[in-house]
Amino acid sequence: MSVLEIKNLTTTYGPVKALDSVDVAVETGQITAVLGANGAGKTSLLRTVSGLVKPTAGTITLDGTDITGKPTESMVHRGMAHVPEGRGVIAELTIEENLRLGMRGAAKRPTDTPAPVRTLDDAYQLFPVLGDRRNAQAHTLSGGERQMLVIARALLARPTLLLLDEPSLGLAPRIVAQIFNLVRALVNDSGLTVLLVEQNARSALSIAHTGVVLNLGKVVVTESAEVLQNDATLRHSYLGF
Amino acid sequence: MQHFINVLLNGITQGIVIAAFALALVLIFRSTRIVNFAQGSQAMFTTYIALTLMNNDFPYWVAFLGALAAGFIIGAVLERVVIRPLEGGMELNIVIATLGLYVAIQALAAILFGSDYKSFSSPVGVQGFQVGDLNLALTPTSIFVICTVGVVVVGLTLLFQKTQLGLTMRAAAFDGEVSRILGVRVSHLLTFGWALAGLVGSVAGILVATGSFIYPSYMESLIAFGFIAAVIGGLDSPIGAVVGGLILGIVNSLVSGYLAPGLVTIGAFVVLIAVLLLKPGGLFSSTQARRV
Amino acid sequence: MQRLLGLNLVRSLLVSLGVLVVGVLLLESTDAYTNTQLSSLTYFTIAAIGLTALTGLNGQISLGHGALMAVGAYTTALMLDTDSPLPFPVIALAAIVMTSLVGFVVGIGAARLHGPYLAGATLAFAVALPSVALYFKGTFNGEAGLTVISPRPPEWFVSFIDAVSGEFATSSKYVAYLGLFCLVIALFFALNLGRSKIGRHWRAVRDQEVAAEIAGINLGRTRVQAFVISAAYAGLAGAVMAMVVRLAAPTVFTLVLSLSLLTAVVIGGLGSITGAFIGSAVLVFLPPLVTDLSTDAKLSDTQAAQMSPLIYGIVLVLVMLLAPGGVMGTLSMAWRRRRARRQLTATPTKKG
Amino acid sequence: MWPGSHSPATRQSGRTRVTPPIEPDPQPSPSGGEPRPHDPGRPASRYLAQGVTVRFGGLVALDDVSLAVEPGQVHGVIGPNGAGKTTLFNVCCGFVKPNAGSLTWDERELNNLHAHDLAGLGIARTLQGVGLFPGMSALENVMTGAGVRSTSGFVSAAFGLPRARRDEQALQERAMQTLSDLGAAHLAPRYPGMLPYPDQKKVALARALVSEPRLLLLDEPAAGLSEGEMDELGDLVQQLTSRMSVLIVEHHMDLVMRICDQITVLDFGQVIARGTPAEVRDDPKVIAAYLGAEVSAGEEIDTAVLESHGTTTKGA
Amino acid sequence: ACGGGDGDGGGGSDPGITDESIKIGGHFPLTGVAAPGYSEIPLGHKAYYDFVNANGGVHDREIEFIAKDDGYNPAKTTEVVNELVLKDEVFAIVGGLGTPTHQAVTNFLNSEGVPDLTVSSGSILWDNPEELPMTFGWQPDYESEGKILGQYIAENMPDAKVGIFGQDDELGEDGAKGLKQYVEDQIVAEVTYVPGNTDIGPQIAELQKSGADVVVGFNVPSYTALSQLVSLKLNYKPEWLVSNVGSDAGLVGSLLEKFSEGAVKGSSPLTGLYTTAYMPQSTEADDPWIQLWQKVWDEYGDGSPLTNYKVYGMAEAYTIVEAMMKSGEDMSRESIVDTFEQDGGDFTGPNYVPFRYSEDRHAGIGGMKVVQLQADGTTADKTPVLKTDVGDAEIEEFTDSANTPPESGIPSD
Ligand SMILES: Nc1ncnc2c1ncn2[C@@H]1O[C@H](COP(=O)(O)OP(=O)(O)OP(=O)(O)O)[C@@H](O)[C@H]1O
Ligand SMILES: Nc1ncnc2c1ncn2[C@@H]1O[C@H](COP(=O)(O)OP(=O)(O)OP(=O)(O)O)[C@@H](O)[C@H]1O
Ligand SMILES: [Mg+2]
Ligand SMILES: [Mg+2]
Repeated sequence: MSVLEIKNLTTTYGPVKALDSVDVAVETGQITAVLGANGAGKTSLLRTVSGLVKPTAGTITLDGTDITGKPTESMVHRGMAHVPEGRGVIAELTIEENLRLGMRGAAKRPTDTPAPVRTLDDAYQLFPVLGDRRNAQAHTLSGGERQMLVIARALLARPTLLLLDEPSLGLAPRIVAQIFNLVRALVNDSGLTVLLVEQNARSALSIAHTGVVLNLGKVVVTESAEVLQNDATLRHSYLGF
Repeated sequence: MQHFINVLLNGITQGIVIAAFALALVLIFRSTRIVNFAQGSQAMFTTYIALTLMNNDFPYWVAFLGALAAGFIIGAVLERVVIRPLEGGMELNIVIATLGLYVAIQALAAILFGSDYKSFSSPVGVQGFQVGDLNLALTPTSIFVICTVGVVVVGLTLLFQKTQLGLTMRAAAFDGEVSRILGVRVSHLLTFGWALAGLVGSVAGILVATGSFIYPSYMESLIAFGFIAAVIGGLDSPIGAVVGGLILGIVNSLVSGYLAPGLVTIGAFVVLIAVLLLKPGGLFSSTQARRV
Repeated sequence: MQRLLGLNLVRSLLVSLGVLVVGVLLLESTDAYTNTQLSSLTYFTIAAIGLTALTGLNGQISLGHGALMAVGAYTTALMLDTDSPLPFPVIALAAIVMTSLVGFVVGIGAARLHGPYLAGATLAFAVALPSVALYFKGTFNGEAGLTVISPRPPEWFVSFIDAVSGEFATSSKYVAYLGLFCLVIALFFALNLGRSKIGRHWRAVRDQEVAAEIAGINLGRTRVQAFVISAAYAGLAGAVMAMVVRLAAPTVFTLVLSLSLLTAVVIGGLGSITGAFIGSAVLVFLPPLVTDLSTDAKLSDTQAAQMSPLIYGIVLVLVMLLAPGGVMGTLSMAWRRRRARRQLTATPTKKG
Repeated sequence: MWPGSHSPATRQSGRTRVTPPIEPDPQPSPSGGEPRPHDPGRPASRYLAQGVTVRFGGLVALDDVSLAVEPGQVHGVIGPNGAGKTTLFNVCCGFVKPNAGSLTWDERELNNLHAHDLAGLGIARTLQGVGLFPGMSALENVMTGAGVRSTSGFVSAAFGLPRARRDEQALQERAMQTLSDLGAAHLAPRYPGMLPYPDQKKVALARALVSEPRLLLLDEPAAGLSEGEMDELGDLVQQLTSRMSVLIVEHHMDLVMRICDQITVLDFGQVIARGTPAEVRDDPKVIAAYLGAEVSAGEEIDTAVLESHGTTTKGA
Repeated sequence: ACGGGDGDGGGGSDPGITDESIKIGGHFPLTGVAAPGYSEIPLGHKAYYDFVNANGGVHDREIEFIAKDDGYNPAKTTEVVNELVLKDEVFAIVGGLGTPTHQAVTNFLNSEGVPDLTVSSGSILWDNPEELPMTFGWQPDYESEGKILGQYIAENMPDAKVGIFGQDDELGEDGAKGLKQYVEDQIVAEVTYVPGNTDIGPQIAELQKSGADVVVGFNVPSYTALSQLVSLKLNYKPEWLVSNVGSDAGLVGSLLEKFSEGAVKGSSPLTGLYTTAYMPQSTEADDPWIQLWQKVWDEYGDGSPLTNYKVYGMAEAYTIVEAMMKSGEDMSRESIVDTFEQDGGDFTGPNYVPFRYSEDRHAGIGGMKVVQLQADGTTADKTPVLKTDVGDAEIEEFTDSANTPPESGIPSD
């Protein structure tokens, strides 16, 4: 069954069509990787799903409910968490305050959803540097440390659907691996569903179940990750490796 | 000795009123990152509402609460009708819009309530205390004013530092988009921020008026001083606003009492520049953001 | 020809001359009262151009330009207050230099400040400076201020006006012409600077200070430079204002003047010189217009007087709501949109 | 009154005090990397950072770090997040004043370096974001990068004198040339906000290159680029070495390993390894602190390795 | 009345005057900080002109009066006076209010040859026939008032320690200058306030510290109220003498009413305060002049109570109408100025002491009396009517009996 069904979705910025009749179905408990060149519309897709951008056409269904055009604020309570592109920390707040904001999302969620990151301590265990600096303002963090903060904050919301926009951006290879592992472990252990946007197609496909390739706002390929990884023609023409 | 004490006391009472007004400016700044020039006009208008209530034989306290309610509502309405559509555009545009409101509301008050002086009585008396031979420039009204501002500051500080609501308000002000992703109802909070500022502004308006008299432009001098105090305090922190207000009030009083009353505004300028040269973000600003 | 037009010098000269010609035509074709309004427009526009350079190009907010105008105006008043005053160009230059010096000092402080902190500091400057006139009564004559005897129109001017319109040149008219000349010169320099490397560096600092710094632009120095230039404009505007108002007094240079300048710059369209013209025109012509309309509508003088700020305030809010880019911003946006639409409709026909 | 620009000479005699050459400390000199053959067209300047220490409050972001960028080389700086790489960059270009340590360029010590002195010294840097000027066309953006080189001053600008015009024209031509060198000539009239991310990066790079620097500092230039674009970037950087040295911070190991001549590895603000890519890649300390097991196609991730390393905390 | 020298100055040739109408105007702060109080003065003018118009006008001409708002800002004064003179083409400017504001336009008015009559300010600047031949003051100058108050103190409170509380402009300065002529050695403190800054605590504290037991205030009414409030706060109870400008008993009293704790019920909070009067005040309901003003205001006012500001406006208007009447049917700008210079000294308005108008003086009312406010709100005379002038002019008793208003309420020609 698909948690998230995107049908015929079109999003425009003035004259620019960032998404053009996009259809994506995200299966429960799976990782769906959205790939594509720069400017393909990946970020726009995530932003439209979480309501930051209003689509011009199409529908988005979450758990059978139509959420098209619903306010972003309500998404957290529906079990969606979004890691935005480019380190969306609230720079003026402390690290702990950022995390506490993440926990608000969990407050209205059923407590029985399995989640490995439930408390601030869990988050600090995951990324110890955050614990060390918990009372520092987030703008003092390095680029990678901010990325960790954003990911931890999203997990604290105990989501059932996680939207990840380039989580590996600016992270050291070891941390990338750690995060990818963590995501996969979450999917396996607690039934989390993930919509993952990545530039690093190779790594993304290594943990994804399905790959969706966007080009100029259109879905050009929807295939299982295995097929995509193994089909050299597809890889070369769309993913450049 | 008596003179010094009285100049100081006078500075404190003046300062605390400036602080009350600066608090309202800080609240707006926290929620919208702009300076609301209409704040003084809003406060003036709600004070007229209070006066109208009092003239219709409502007791002071009812009028006070009435003005607070009116301030709250006016703040919310202005945010929804004027400020909201401008958000996301240039900050200067909002500033100019608040300048427009400042002028328009003042004119409206003159039309509705007349432009003559009206006295605004105090619930607790305006005669100074006497301690032995010492005549203190302190009246029951001053004490009432100081206590009221104290309550407001403590309340606001608790709200912002200790409550979830305060945290989400700050988050909404700093980064609307990220806050929305985290489930914060940003638009409601911004309206609430303006409403709360309107309420605090009304408090300032009434406190200035209490035991004195009002006319449509009676808050005018407070706009500049309130703004300067807020900047001295760092624009971001309620405590900063109070400290800024007190510093300004005391400096003004000392300059007036020991140098020349004509130098008051220059004194204020010098204090502000001195503070900003030491700390370009004001006294209570957090450290400068990392740039790269 | 193309090459000639490409030269900044030639382009700015043409525009400035155009404004001069239009200005003379306006002055000679309108009645004496409109003439005085036009002289107000000249000083207002000069100051607005200076402020639009500072705020529009360099991104610094100033709520203190009214006070800088005061420096220019007082300098002018003091220099005219002798039996044989120096010629106006010298006085204007002195006003510019004095104001630039003050602007330099303020600018050094301002260069470290940002947004609302800068606004607060300049606002404090605006309320503080008039007190200097109150304190040094001997020189500045306190609250009453210095009266300015407008210079007598020289012979050649009288005969020039006589030749143009066959009318007698009053000193008001002479002042209007002086204002116009100052405006044209101010415009000429503004056009050149805006299009030059200097203007580009100002915008760079406004847009992305870190990147500007890396590109070798000294942030502090550039900000001070912009502030000084802008102050020079305010000084010239103050000199003209002193002659138009015939007085330099603290009550002339209130905070309201500074705020009006900022308002003019924003409602005209931030960063645009044409916008500075339009915004100034709105501020000069709108209030009397509203008062007149209200009086025509049988309101009492007092009510009419109160209508003027009411309508003015509402207009400000409405302009911001309906035309957030100011007049010029909105026009150019509409034009760009129209062009884009035309391109969109043009493409299919090409294909077909 | 306000000279709008300065020749490099005035700039150096300005705020940056240039002291006579000092003998560089031999310690940080590279251990391996074969220096490229020296020919007259090649850059000859060496950038040295010695004993750089930076503290933020109680936190030691850099602890006695030294590094040498040899002429014409690409020098990589890698290390875990928060290791101090960006801070080191910021020291190198004057945004952060080190608590201790010295910088040497062109055999002269840079005292009290200010960021705006860089361009005059022949050093350019890109920002971790993109940092373009949104209110200017791409061409103007690039022209700004070379502004300090033009000599016409305030007066000629104010009067619109032909001299200023000539300068502007020359500048414009150079900016155009730099854009076309990067294959981005078509972007010239467009505004950054309307450009796709890789194009913005190109403009930013052109802005850095237009001043013809002899040292280029690149902070995470490949972030957000696809693999194909990353390859292009690598080629480009390698071409640049004929004209300048490059100091690069990057987390993409493929790129780093391919283009760097020398690599310095930071961890907790200290240099834990340095050498050629091959040396560094196999250094167990580097693997433990930074590389871990890289995720690659078809390969099962060795979670055990990761967990056993954990993420160590950092002394504050 | 005598016409201009040329004799051909027909009514039609000057701007603003036709066979049916005379257009006049003035500038007043109708909005802004100075509006409270002052904005009522043009209402008084208007009501009186309406009354005159309803009773046949001036030589069959209707008076059309335009009040323009200058917000007490000289830059705006210039604008609106330009508008009045150049666009509305008024015959004369009347009652222009404020020293810095009006100062901005005197040169213009004089060079344009526009009569600039009854300036609403007690500055001595308007008395300058050489350079400002068209400009005429109206109310007594502040210096003369200071002298009269000074003499009263010197004579009646010779041991008092005197403090001065003055506005930081010519009101405070000229007043103090006059005062010091008589009580220089009694003065123990002199403080000033800047209009707009309502924090006068330090100044009053300074007066208290100096031990002044008599304080003379040269200030506007709002600052009288403020100084009373601050004194109350400091338990400071000197004798107060306040210049006429600031002693509007009706206004100040109503402002203070609510704060006068423990005062005898119904008594004015200003009881005992000394001030001066140069014409009957609105509280003197029995005075024939006040009865006239009351009648005019009831008929042509806006229904609000009669205040001293409105009385002031009507009295100025009376002077204007009287001058117009006396200028005759073929009035011109030149002839009305002539009337002021020739007949101005004999104008028959409510002022106790005549105007000092003549060919070489353009100063207004030449004297006043010192009065004290009583508990019932009326005033008691403390001196006879005194006549004096600026500089070292003597203070003399003025014994001529006061004018009474004409039956019709309109001055005759
Ligand atoms: N706010 C915006 N206004 C106008 N155009 C936009 C905006 N955001 C994105 N676009 C345009 O929409 C298209 C899709 O952008 P999007 O950011 O979704 O791509 P992406 O696949 O996420 O790219 P990247 O890999 O660079 O993150 C691009 O052409 C981009 O320029
Ligand atoms: N202004 C500051 N105040 C406090 N701490 C700071 C400040 N700037 C940087 N730091 C800290 O110093 C350390 C080094 O930061 P730096 O940005 O140099 O790391 P980095 O190596 O660039 O990391 P990344 O790869 O994540 O970008 C980090 O722990 C960071 O949080
Ligand atoms: Mg993206
Ligand atoms: Mg970094």
